[in-house]
Amino acid sequence: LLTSYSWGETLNIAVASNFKATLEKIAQGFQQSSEHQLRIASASTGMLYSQITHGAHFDLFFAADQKSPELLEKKGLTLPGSRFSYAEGHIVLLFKSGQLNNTPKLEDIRKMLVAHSGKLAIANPNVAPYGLAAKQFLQQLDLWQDLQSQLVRGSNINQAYQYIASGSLNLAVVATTQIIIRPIKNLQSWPIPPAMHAPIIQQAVQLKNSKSRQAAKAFLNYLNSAAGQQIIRSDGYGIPHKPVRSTTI
Amino acid sequence: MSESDITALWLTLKLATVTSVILLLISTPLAWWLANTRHRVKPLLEAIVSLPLILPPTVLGFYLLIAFTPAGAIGSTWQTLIGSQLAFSFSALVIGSVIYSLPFVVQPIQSAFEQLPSSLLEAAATLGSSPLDRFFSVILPLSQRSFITAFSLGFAHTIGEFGVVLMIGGNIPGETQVLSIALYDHVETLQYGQAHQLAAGLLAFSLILLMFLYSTNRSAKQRPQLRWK
Amino acid sequence: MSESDITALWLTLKLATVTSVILLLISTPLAWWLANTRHRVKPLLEAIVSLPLILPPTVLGFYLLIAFTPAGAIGSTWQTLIGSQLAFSFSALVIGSVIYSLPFVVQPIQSAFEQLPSSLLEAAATLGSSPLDRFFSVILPLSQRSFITAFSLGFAHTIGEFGVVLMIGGNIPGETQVLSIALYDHVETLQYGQAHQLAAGLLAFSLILLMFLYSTNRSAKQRPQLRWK
Amino acid sequence: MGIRANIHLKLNNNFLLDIDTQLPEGKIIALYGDSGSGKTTLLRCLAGLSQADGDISADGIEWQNSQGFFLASHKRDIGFVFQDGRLFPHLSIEGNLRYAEKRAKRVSPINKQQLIKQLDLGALMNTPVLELSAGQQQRVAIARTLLSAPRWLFMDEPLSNLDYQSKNLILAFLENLQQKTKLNILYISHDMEEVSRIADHILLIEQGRIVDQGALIDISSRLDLKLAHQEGAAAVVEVIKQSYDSDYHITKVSLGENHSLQLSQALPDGAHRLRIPARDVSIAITAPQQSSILNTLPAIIDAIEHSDGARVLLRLKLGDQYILARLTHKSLDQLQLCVGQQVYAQIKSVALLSEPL
Amino acid sequence: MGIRANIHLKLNNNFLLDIDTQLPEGKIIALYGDSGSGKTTLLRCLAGLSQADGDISADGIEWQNSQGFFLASHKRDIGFVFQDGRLFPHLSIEGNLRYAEKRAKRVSPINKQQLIKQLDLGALMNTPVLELSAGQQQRVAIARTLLSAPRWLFMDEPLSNLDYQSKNLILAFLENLQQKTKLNILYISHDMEEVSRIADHILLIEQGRIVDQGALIDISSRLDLKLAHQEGAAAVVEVIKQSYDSDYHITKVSLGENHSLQLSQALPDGAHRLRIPARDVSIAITAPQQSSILNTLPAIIDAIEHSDGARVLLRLKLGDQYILARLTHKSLDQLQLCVGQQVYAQIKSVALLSEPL
Ligand SMILES: Nc1ncnc2c1ncn2[C@@H]1O[C@H](COP(=O)(O)OP(=O)(O)OP(=O)(O)O)[C@@H](O)[C@H]1O
Ligand SMILES: Nc1ncnc2c1ncn2[C@@H]1O[C@H](COP(=O)(O)OP(=O)(O)OP(=O)(O)O)[C@@H](O)[C@H]1O
Ligand SMILES: [Mg+2]
Ligand SMILES: [Mg+2]
Repeated sequence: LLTSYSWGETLNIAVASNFKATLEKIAQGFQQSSEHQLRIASASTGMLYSQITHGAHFDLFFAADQKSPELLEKKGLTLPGSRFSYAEGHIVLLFKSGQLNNTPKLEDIRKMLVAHSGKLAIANPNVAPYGLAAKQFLQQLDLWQDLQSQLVRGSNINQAYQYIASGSLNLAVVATTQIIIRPIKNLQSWPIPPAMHAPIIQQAVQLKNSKSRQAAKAFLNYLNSAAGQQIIRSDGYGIPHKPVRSTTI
Repeated sequence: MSESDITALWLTLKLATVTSVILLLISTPLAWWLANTRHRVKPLLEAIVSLPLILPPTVLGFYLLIAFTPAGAIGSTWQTLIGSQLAFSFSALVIGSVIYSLPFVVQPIQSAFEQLPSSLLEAAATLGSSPLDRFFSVILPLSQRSFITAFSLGFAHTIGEFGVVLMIGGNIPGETQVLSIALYDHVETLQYGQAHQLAAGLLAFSLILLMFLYSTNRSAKQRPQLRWK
Repeated sequence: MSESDITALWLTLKLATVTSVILLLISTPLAWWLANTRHRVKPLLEAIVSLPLILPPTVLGFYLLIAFTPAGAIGSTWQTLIGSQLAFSFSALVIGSVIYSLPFVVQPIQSAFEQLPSSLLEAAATLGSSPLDRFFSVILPLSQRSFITAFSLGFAHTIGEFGVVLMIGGNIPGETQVLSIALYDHVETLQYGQAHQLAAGLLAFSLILLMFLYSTNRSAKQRPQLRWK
Repeated sequence: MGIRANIHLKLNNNFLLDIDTQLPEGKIIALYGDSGSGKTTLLRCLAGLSQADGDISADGIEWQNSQGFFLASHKRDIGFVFQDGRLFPHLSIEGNLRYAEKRAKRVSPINKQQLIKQLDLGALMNTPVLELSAGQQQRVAIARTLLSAPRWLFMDEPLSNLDYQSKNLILAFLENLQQKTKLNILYISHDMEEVSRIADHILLIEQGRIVDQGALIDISSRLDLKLAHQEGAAAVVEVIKQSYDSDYHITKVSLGENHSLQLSQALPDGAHRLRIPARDVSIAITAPQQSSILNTLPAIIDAIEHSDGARVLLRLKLGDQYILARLTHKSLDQLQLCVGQQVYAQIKSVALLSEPL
Repeated sequence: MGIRANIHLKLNNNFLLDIDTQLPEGKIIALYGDSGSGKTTLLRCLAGLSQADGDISADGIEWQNSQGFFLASHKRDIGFVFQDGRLFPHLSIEGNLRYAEKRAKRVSPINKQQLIKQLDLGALMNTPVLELSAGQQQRVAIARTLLSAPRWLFMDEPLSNLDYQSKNLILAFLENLQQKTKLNILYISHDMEEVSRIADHILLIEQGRIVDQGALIDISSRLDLKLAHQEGAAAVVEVIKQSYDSDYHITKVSLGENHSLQLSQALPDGAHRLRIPARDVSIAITAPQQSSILNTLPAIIDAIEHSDGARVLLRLKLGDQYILARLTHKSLDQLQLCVGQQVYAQIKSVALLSEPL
């Protein structure tokens, strides 16, 4: 026991709440084959960013956006070259089932949105990348202005999901991963074509003051392995085209 | 401050004012009953009043949201009576804030009522003063200080609260986007400069308001002070 | 309840207890001073005590975090004295919770002190009772009810608080992940079933605790009750 | 018709209030009894402040009955001067008085300015209540209650903290007011002088029960009651004014047919009540001469009772009225006094003070 | 050495306390004055409850001085019986008494059980304070203060709500205690009878100032002071016991060389103090016979003063002491009394009660 203890390291991972469930699955798989310990802390990307810039000791940071890892990199808080895109978010439109056929066309969707008189939940485009994507989708349909008064904005994509999950409204743009992890009854989903919005790239970095470099390397290797990629994909994320190589050391 | 911040400021003031006034109206009879009852159920009720504090605001907000949906207990009644949806409306914010801040308003008033000398109420009654008259002519002036405390705590807590409000309001500009959400957004999007400005403004404004409230209050009783050494 | 939830429960109880006790220790002299001073600065101080309420918890947490970093005012002092980092430690949670819940503890105690009949303190003094003795033998028993209120509000508020705690504590299991964060986490990660369970458990536990607190309290004064009709 | 009360209230294991009484109307009624005998409790029950079981009605109006009807305090036509002042601390003196005026039960028969003058409150009107001395508080409390113009005025030791002179002024004011308005006053006092000066009727209370009650004139000379044996014991008699000597300010009054007394006081025409303290009456076998004692009346010894070690109490019959005299045993023996004997009662005229009847 | 105080305190625009006095040691000192004259305020300043400017020292120990030194109340060797009871509502009676005992300034000279019995508190020991009658509260407050065993005992109308009998018992207890322990008592009362019964020394207060002070014996017979003109006025004299008649329970005492009096009371040997109310003294030109008045003493009229309309006040010299007599103007003229005249003072023996000297 002593040997394994001296051998293993504890890896502190900060993860944006929307990716936490997926990351935990990966962690489970990783720990089965590794002596390293993982400690996963989740919060909103903005909060984690604040914590990191104010001295929180994390080894890896899985953000829900591209911006915060970039900023950290600029500030020189990351291991040079460690930033990479680990997942691409997809969004779906959720609506009450029975309104449209099983494979509706875009025109049907647009008509339905025009006819909709209730609220529509999205993540706050000013705050959340998923919200921005939803906004771009609605702009593409030229409905963004018309729907203004009907928009309910969650501070993140999870809150947008909670709005519709609570039954308070029956139209929302949420992340694909959410309806995979936790489907909602009586709702039909329509995957929004990735072409209708800028890609939602979620990036990760390794932090400069990370002490558990062995473990970080091992974990990132597992994440980028076929098994890891499989988990990410099955939870509804895409794998970005050119994943940056895990580490440079 | 941006224009949307100003809209949010007005909305916040409106929410805090309406909420505090409603809180006073609800809490006064409730506190009176709690202060005077000897019913066995009293500790239970006192505990229930404090319960909203126990849940994290967003979680409380989530449950309130479920109750406020047209299918929920409160939401369906509301829809029948008022005809519009409760969730994501200003009314929902008010209800949520009232529930969340209730303990801070009930408690000071209740303890003022409990410490009210019944001898003065008896004197008023023998002078022909009816219960309602007594309330306004004796109870209220003697509990003035605690009402001010209750109002300020309720007001301040409503301004700062954001979890509940965010959840049940849905951050709709001009309707449910209050200042605390705007401030939160600034922090979330790493716009620290704007956040600092807004926070400083909010604090300064609140400080002045609270100071005004507290100084309308009678100064410390002109009672003889014992020397402490 | 999962194992990590149980860890979180213990941590929460520890945090709430430590915080409430520290709050009582700080608030009692502060409330005494506020209740007795006629200094012009009093309304300002009262307003300042209420200020933590005005900022949304996460925003307050953000500013506390800045102060707690090794570069910040409090953080650097702490590092010099204690030798370890303040931010993201249990101590940071305690300090944050104390600041955040201060108004709810100071106010009831202050108003109890203000309503304390000075005549009884005078009587005690002429019987040879020193100030400290008076505090324990007269003031404390007569303000018992308000101390209980103050303690319960502080305790409950610390349990439910999560914005401040999440920001300055950082959701570290076993060290700073308290129950409210765990609950928030469950909701955020869409584990609603677990969230419901945890919320129900938390509510039931708190209800029992609060009821116990409130019923140790003396029952409503055995004073003659005026008939109201 | 007065107050009719049949009530009981168990306050604790040692004390039960158990009252069944009919109080006369338009009188000043004194409640007299030891500390803890239940005087305050009785007034509180009548006022509706404590809830006793049983019936109370006043002037035919039901205040409560045993079927559960209970008229709240503020609907009873009462005023209450409490043993402690109970002034409203958030109001000035003026504010306290105005509080009562606004809620007055009828147009007040009292001139407010005169009341303020009589109670010497003029200089205090804007003083905060908390700055008043105990006596000042008591006077304000009396004024406040009077201004609410009740039909039934309950007063619980209203003058206990006042000096002799203030007491006198207030008693005179009350007597006057009561005479003019036929107000009903229930008055608790421990001071027998105060009681026998102001009261028409007296209620003796012991351990929650009324042990006796009646006109002061009857009760005051009854040797079987504790009252007559107390230090300040005095008999009360009725007299009619005859003449006034303006040189000496001496009034001559007749007591029954054959007796007349001289009082050091001017009096209006008509019937009056005199209080004759037992200690002020001495006995002579022969009519004395050349003494400063102006009043020497033939009387018949009606009863002789031991009072304490050295002293005896005599009840003397003057016409159809009675007075008391307290002597030493030694005098009794020296003068060889016995029941039925004809003697001279010497009464120091200076001690006589009349009350309006 | 007693208390030495030179203090002033402006409470409001109408009232200034301005005291410069030296109080004797080991005495019962009465504070006497109208309502609002500043009695309570003076005691509060002495007790350190109100902060006056100036110096106070007691038995040579400084309590405060004008250089800013101020000894807090709890460090002064005092006890205070307040005008209102001020019992601790969170404690039972027993608890209130124990509170004082625990903090007693010295080993108490009082037997607690006896005190409880004397004040008739036995049955009340476990009663909650809020359930006591006003008089019961006052008695508990007295007991509590006595058990804290102070050297200086301040009492603010401690007996105002008590019946005659309780009053008597407590006064006797206090006198006794004071005699045994040489306790200093400052005693406020409006009741002149109480004052002249218990006090050795008297302080007359008017509008915040001491208008006169001195031994009760001197002050009580001074015609220039308001005291002698009040209704209950009485002179106090010193007497020495001579003999006791056990048949009649009559004690013979001498007043100066040539005068003796008979009291309806047993007395121990030695010197005593007698209170002779002015209203109990009548005047005769010749020695009267066959009267129940046992005491007839030759006296010389020292002064005659008008009291009010009908009455005059006489100061009579008996040996080297003085007593007062109140007569009507009419008697004065009828008997043609004038200053310097030799007359007979008749004193009803029943009225005489002695106090320990
Ligand atoms: N609220 C109460 N609860 C229980 N017992 C009470 C209460 N109030 C009074 N008592 C008891 O009832 C008895 C009568 O009290 P009450 O106040 O009527 O006496 P009182 O005649 O007014 O005496 P005092 O002259 O001392 O004021 C006392 O023995 C007292 O202890
Ligand atoms: N706290 C105070 N502030 C201002 N004035 C006061 C205060 N307390 C008393 N006074 C005033 O001081 C004067 C003296 O009051 P004090 O209580 O000493 O009178 P007292 O002689 O005890 O009268 P009483 O016999 O009525 O109790 C009064 O005129 C009163 O109004
Ligand atoms: Mg009473
Ligand atoms: Mg006084």
